[in-house]
Amino acid sequence: MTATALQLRTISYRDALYEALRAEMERDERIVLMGEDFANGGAFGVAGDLPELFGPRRVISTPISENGFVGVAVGAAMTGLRPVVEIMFMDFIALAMDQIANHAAKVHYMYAGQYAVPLVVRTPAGAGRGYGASHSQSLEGWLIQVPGLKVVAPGTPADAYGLLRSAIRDDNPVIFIENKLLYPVKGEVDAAGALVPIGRAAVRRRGNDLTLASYGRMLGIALEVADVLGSEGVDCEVIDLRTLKPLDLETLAASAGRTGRFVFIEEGTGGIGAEVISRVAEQIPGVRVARVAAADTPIPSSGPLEQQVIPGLEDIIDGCLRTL
Amino acid sequence: MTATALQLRTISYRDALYEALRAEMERDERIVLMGEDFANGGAFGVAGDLPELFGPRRVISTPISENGFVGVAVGAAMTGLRPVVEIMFMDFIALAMDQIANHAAKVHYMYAGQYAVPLVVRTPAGAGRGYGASHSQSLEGWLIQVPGLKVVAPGTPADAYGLLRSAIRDDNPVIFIENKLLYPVKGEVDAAGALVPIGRAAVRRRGNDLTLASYGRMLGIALEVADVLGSEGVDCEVIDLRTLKPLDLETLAASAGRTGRFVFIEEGTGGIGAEVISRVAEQIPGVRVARVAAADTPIPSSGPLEQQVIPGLEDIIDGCLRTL
Amino acid sequence: MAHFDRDQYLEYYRLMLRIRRCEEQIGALFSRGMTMGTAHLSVGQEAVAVGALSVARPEDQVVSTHRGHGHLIAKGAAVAPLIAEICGRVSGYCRGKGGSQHIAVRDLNFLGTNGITGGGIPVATGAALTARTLETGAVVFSFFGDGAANQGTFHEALNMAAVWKLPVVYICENNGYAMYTPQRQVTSVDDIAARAAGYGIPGRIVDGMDLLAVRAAALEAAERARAGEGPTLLECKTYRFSGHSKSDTGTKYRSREEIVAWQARDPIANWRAFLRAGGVPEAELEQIEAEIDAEVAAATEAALESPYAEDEALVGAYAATASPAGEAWLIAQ
Amino acid sequence: MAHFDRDQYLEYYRLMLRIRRCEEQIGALFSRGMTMGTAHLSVGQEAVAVGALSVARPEDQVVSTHRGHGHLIAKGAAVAPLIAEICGRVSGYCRGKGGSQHIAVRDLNFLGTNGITGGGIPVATGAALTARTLETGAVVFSFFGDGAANQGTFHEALNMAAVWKLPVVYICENNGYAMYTPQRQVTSVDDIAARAAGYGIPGRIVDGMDLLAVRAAALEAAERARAGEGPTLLECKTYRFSGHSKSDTGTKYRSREEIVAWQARDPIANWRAFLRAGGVPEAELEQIEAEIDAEVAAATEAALESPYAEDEALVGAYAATASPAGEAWLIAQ
Ligand SMILES: Cc1ncc(C[n+]2csc(CCOP(=O)(O)OP(=O)(O)O)c2C)c(N)n1
Ligand SMILES: Cc1ncc(C[n+]2csc(CCOP(=O)(O)OP(=O)(O)O)c2C)c(N)n1
Ligand SMILES: [Mg+2]
Ligand SMILES: [Mg+2]
Repeated sequence: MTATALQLRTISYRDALYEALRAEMERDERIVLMGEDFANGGAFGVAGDLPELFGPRRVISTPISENGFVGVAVGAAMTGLRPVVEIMFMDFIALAMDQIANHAAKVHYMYAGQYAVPLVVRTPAGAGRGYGASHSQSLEGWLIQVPGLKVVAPGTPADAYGLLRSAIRDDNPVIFIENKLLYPVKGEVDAAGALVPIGRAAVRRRGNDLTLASYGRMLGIALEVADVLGSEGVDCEVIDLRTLKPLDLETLAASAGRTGRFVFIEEGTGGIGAEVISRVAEQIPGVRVARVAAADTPIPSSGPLEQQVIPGLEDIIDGCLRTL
Repeated sequence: MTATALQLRTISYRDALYEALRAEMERDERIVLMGEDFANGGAFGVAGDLPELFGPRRVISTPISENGFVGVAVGAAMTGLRPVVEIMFMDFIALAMDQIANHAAKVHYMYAGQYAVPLVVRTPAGAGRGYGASHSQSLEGWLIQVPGLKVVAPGTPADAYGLLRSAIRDDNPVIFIENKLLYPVKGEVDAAGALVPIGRAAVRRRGNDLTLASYGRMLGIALEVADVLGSEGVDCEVIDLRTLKPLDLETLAASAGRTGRFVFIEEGTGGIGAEVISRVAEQIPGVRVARVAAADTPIPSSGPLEQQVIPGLEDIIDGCLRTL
Repeated sequence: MAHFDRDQYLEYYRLMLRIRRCEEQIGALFSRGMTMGTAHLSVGQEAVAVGALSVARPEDQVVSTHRGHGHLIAKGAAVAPLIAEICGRVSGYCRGKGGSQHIAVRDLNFLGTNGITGGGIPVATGAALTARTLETGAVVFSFFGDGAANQGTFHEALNMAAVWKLPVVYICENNGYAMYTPQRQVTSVDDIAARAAGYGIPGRIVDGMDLLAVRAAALEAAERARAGEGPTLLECKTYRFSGHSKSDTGTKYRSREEIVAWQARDPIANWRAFLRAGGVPEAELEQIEAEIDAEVAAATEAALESPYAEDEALVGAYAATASPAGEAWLIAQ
Repeated sequence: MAHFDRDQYLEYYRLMLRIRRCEEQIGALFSRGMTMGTAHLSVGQEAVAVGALSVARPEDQVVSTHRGHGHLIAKGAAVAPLIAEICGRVSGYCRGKGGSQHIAVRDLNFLGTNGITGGGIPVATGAALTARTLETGAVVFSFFGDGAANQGTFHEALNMAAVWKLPVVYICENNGYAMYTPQRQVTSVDDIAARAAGYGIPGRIVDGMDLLAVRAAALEAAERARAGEGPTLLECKTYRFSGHSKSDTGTKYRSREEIVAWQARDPIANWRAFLRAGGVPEAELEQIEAEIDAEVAAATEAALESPYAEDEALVGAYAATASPAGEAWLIAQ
C-alpha cells in the first residue's frame, strides 16, 4: 500500500489505455490483442501503432463474430496466452454472454482449478453521442452478477492505465469497461507505471453529510453535484467505485456509516446501484439511500431525448434531496 | 379486479403450462410454439400432445440456434404471429441475449411504436438436480435490467397457468421463468381459466413482524421459514413477487413499511434482491433489510456441494435474524 | 436484354439518384454537426438496393443494416422524414428516437435498419416465417454486408430458412470491407455465395454495380420464394465510394487504384449512359436530375424546420396491452 | 490396409471396451440413483473417439461435448476418477464440482466436456490459436454433434480457424439426432461435411463405425494441421445405441429397423471380429474383456468409496493472482 513518488504526465484516457497495453505487451509475450477491426484502426483507435509494433500474431483483427472470438480467447487463455479482446461497443457483449458467463467465468471453478482464464474483455459503454439504442448501453449490471468475473470501470486516465495493467496480470476473466465520452479526456498518469489494484474504491472528495458514489463518466457529474451542494452547505463525500466486482464494500459502508446518507449514480438502468445500495442498506441500518440511474427505456438517438434518459445534474441533485 | 367463483382442480405446474398453451392456441391462431426438440418431446415435456393437436406449422422444433430462433421469433412477432419460444435451460439464454435485449426489447421504443413484439420466451431456471454449472442458473437478474421486457416467474400451478395466458396476450416481449423442480408439483388451478395479471405480487401469508419476499421455488422455503419463525414468536408476512418486472413495489413497500423488516430470498446470485431491496430501502427509510441469495460461485454438480451454494432454510433464518 | 422499359428505367434512375443525393446531403449535414451519432453512406452501392427492391411488391418486407438509407429509399421512403430522423427531429420516421441505424417504416413494410451487424438476418427470417404460416404471399428481402456473413446469426438463420423453405431472399452486399478490414483478412472464402452450399440453397454471385443483373437475380430468387421453394443467397459484389462511416474517408486502407477502378463502374453514371444509349435525351435526364436536386433540397429544409421531439423520451418502451375483455383477472388466490 | 498392427489394434480394442463398460456402469449407477444430474452415453460411437484420438499426441488438446466420456477415455482418462466425478465424489477429476458435462483433465490436455451445445468449438479454436502463436506443435481435436453444427459458434469458429490456418481438427459426430429430433428436420444439408465449402477447408465424410477409416481421416487432418495448412472438418456418421440421456430409451423416435441395422455395425463387435480374422486368438480377447470388466468393477468400487467433497463449494471461483512483485500499487491519487 505504499504509494511511490509519482512522475506525472498528462495524457488522455485513450492514450492511457494504449500505454498500458503497450507496457504489458512488452513485458509479457503471451499477451495477444484481438477485436473487430482492431489491427486496422477500430472504432475508437485504442490500438494506435500496436499492430505495427507487435505484428499480426499478437494484434489480431477478428471477423465480426463476438461470441466466437470471445470463445477463441477463452480457449487461448486456458492454454497459455493472455488475450485482451475488444468488444467494439458494450451493447454487442450481448452476443458474447455465453462465452463470457458460461465459459470464461466458470472454467476455473467447475474444472476444480485445473485451468485459469487470464482474459481481459475491454469494451466502451455509455451514451451521449446520439448513436441510438444499439450503441449506447451500460450493461455492467449483467456482469457483476456472474460469479467468476471481475469487473472494473475506470473513470480517469490514471485508473484506465493502472487498472488495465492489473486486469491483464490478473489470472481471472476481467471485464474492463471504458466510456466513449472519456476517451479524449486528459488527466495525470504516473509515468513510472504504477498499477491500480482491482477491488479498491477511491475517495475523490472528503465530506461528512452525504456520500455520493459512482464510477466512470458519471463520476465527473457527481463531483459537480458535490460542488453545488457544497455551496448550499451540504458537505458531500464522493467515492469512485473503480472496481464493480468485487465491490469495495468496506470503503462504501464506512462512508455511508459516517454520513448516514448514500446516493448512487450510474449511467445504466440501475443494476450497479441496486447491488451497492442493497449491500450498504443491509450493512448500515438506518442509512438513507437513493439511486439515480437511466430511465427504464431504450436510449433514443436524438440528443434532447437522450439527455432525458441519461441522468443529469438535476436528477442527481433530486436524488440527494430525497435523502436529506 | 373481481375474483370469480373458482372451479378448482389439482394439476401439476407442468400441466398448468400445457393447459395455458393449449387454451391460448385454441383462442388465437397466430400463436406458434418454437423451441429445440419442442415438437419431438423436449427436455421437460411441456408440449405434451400439442404437436399432434396443432400440427407442424404451429408447433415447431427448431435447430440448436438459440440466438437465431429467438431472432426469428422477433421477426415473426413484428409481422403478425405471436410466438412462444422455449429456451431449454435458462443458462442458454446467454446465447440469445442480443436478440432479446437489443432487438425484442427495443423494437417498440426505437421504431417509435410502429411495431410491437408480442413474444413470450419460456425457460426453466434453478438448481437442485445436480446438472452442474451450465444447466442450473437463475439469470433473471440480467433480464429485469432491460427496458422493454416484462419478466414473470410463477411459483404455483395457478400462477403458471394464469401468468402464461397473460404473457401470451401481452403485446410486449415477456420472459417467462419456470423452475425445473416445480414441474411435477401440484396445486389448484381455476378450470374456468382465469388470468393472472402481470405486475401484481401476491401476499401468501399475513404477518406483522417481518416481511419475507421471494418468488418461484424459493417461495416454498420462505413459507417454511415463516412457520419456523412463527413458532418462535416472529410473525412473518410472505410475499410472492410473481412478476419481477414491472415490480409491484406498492405491495412490497406497504408490507415493509408495516413490519419494518424486509428479507428477500432468491436462487440466483442476488440481482433480483438487489433491485427489490434498493427500492424498498429508498422508499421506507429505516427499514431493516437482508438479502439471501446463492453464493457467488458457479453451481457445482455434486449434490452436497450444490446444497451449500443454493440458499437453504438455515441461510434464510440467518438472514431474518440479521434484521431482528 | 430484349426490351427497353423506358418508364421503369427512368424510375430506377430517379431512385438511385435520390439515394445518392440524399446521402450526400446527410454527409453535408454531418459535417455541419446537424446529425445525431454517425451515418453510414451507401454511395456506390445504389444499384443493389434499387435493383433488388425493384422486384419487391408493397406487401413484401425488407430488413436492412446500419447502411440502410438506400434500402429505405428503394422501398419508397421519402427524403424529408429520413433526413429528419437522422437529425433527431420529431417529423422523422421514428420521431428521432431511432436515428440512422434504427429506422423502420411500417407503411412500407420496412422492418428496420439495424445497428447490430448480422442482427437483422434472423429477424428477416422470422418475417418470412409469418409469411409462410399466415400464407400472406409476401417475400422478405434481407440485406447484410460481407462482414455480417461471419456472424453466427447468418448461419443459424440461413439454416432455418432452408429447412423450412421460407420465402426470403438473402442479399449480401459485398463491398469488400468491414469497416477498414479487407474481406480476405477475416473471411475464409472469396465468395460469400459459396456458403449457400452449406444450406443446400442456391447461391449466386451477382455484379452489384449492374442494376439489371441485380434485378434479374432478385427476380429469380423472389419467384422461387413465392413458389414455396425456399431461400436464395445472392452475393452482390459492390463498393462503397465513401468511407465506412462519417468519421472515415475510406482512403487509408484502400489504394487509389482500387478506388478509381471501382469508380469507373459507378452504377449511376453507367445507368445514365445506358439510358442515353437507349435513346433517352440528355435534356430529359438533366430535368430528372434537377428535380431530384430540388426534391432533396426541399426535403432537407422541411426536415430541419421540424423541431426536436420533446416529452416522449420517457414513454413508449412498452406497447399498451388491452386487459383481457370478458375474462376475469385472478388477483388473489 | 497393409499392415496388421497387432499391439496397437489390441489397445484400440481395450479403449473401446473400456468406454463401453464404463458407460454401461454409469448407466447402472444412474438407475441406482448414484449419479448427479443426467448422463449422455456414447455407446455405439466408440470408434469415433478412439479412432480420432489414436492419432493424438500427449501434447495435443481435446475439447469435447456433453457426450464426452468416450473422448476422455480415448485420451487416456482412468475410469475411477471419471465415475467418481459423475457420482459427485471428491476423488473425481473435478472433485465433483463439474459433473458429467464439465470434466477437464489438465494432465491429459483435455480441455473439458461442455454442457453448452456448440460452446466448445470456439474454445478448441482458441487452443489452436495458442498452438500457432506459441508454436507448440500441438493439434487440437474439437468434437461436436450434428445438432451443434447448427449453432452460430460452429460457423464463427470454423471461419476463424480457416482464415488463420489454425491447427485444429473438427470432428462432427453425426449420430443422426439431436435429442429426439432427426437431423433432416432441423439441418439443411444431409452431410455436415458440405459446410466445409463455406470456409474453404477440406470436408470429409467418414464411416464413424469403422475405426480405421476414422483413424485414417484423422491422421490426414492432423498432419495437415501440423504442417500449418489449417483445419479440416471430418463428419463421422455414427449412431448412439442408447437414448439421448439417461431419461430416454431412444426407441420412441427411432424405428426398430433403424436401430437394428445400426447395431449390426457395432464398432466393438466388428473390431473384435476383425481382430479374430487377423489372427488374435479368442482366448486373448476374452482375457482382455475380463481385464476390462475387472478394471471397471474395481474403479467403480474405488469411486464409490470416495467421500463427497466438503467445504469447497464456496471456494475456487477465482484463481489466485499474485500481486505484482516489485511494482508499486497506486492506491490513492
Ligand atoms: C454486433 C456488431 N458488431 C460490430 C459492429 C460494429 N460495426 C458496424 S458496421 C461494421 C462493419 C460491417 O461490415 P459489413 O457487414 O461488410 O457491412 P458494410 O459496413 O461493409 O456495409 C461493424 C464491425 C456492430 N454494429 N454490431
Ligand atoms: C446451448 C445449448 N442448447 C441446448 C442444449 C440442450 N441439449 C443438450 S444435448 C442436445 C442435443 C445435441 O445434439 P448433437 O449436437 O447432435 O449431439 P448428440 O447429443 O447427438 O451427441 C441439446 C439440444 C444445450 N445443452 N446447450
Ligand atoms: Mg462490407
Ligand atoms: Mg447428434
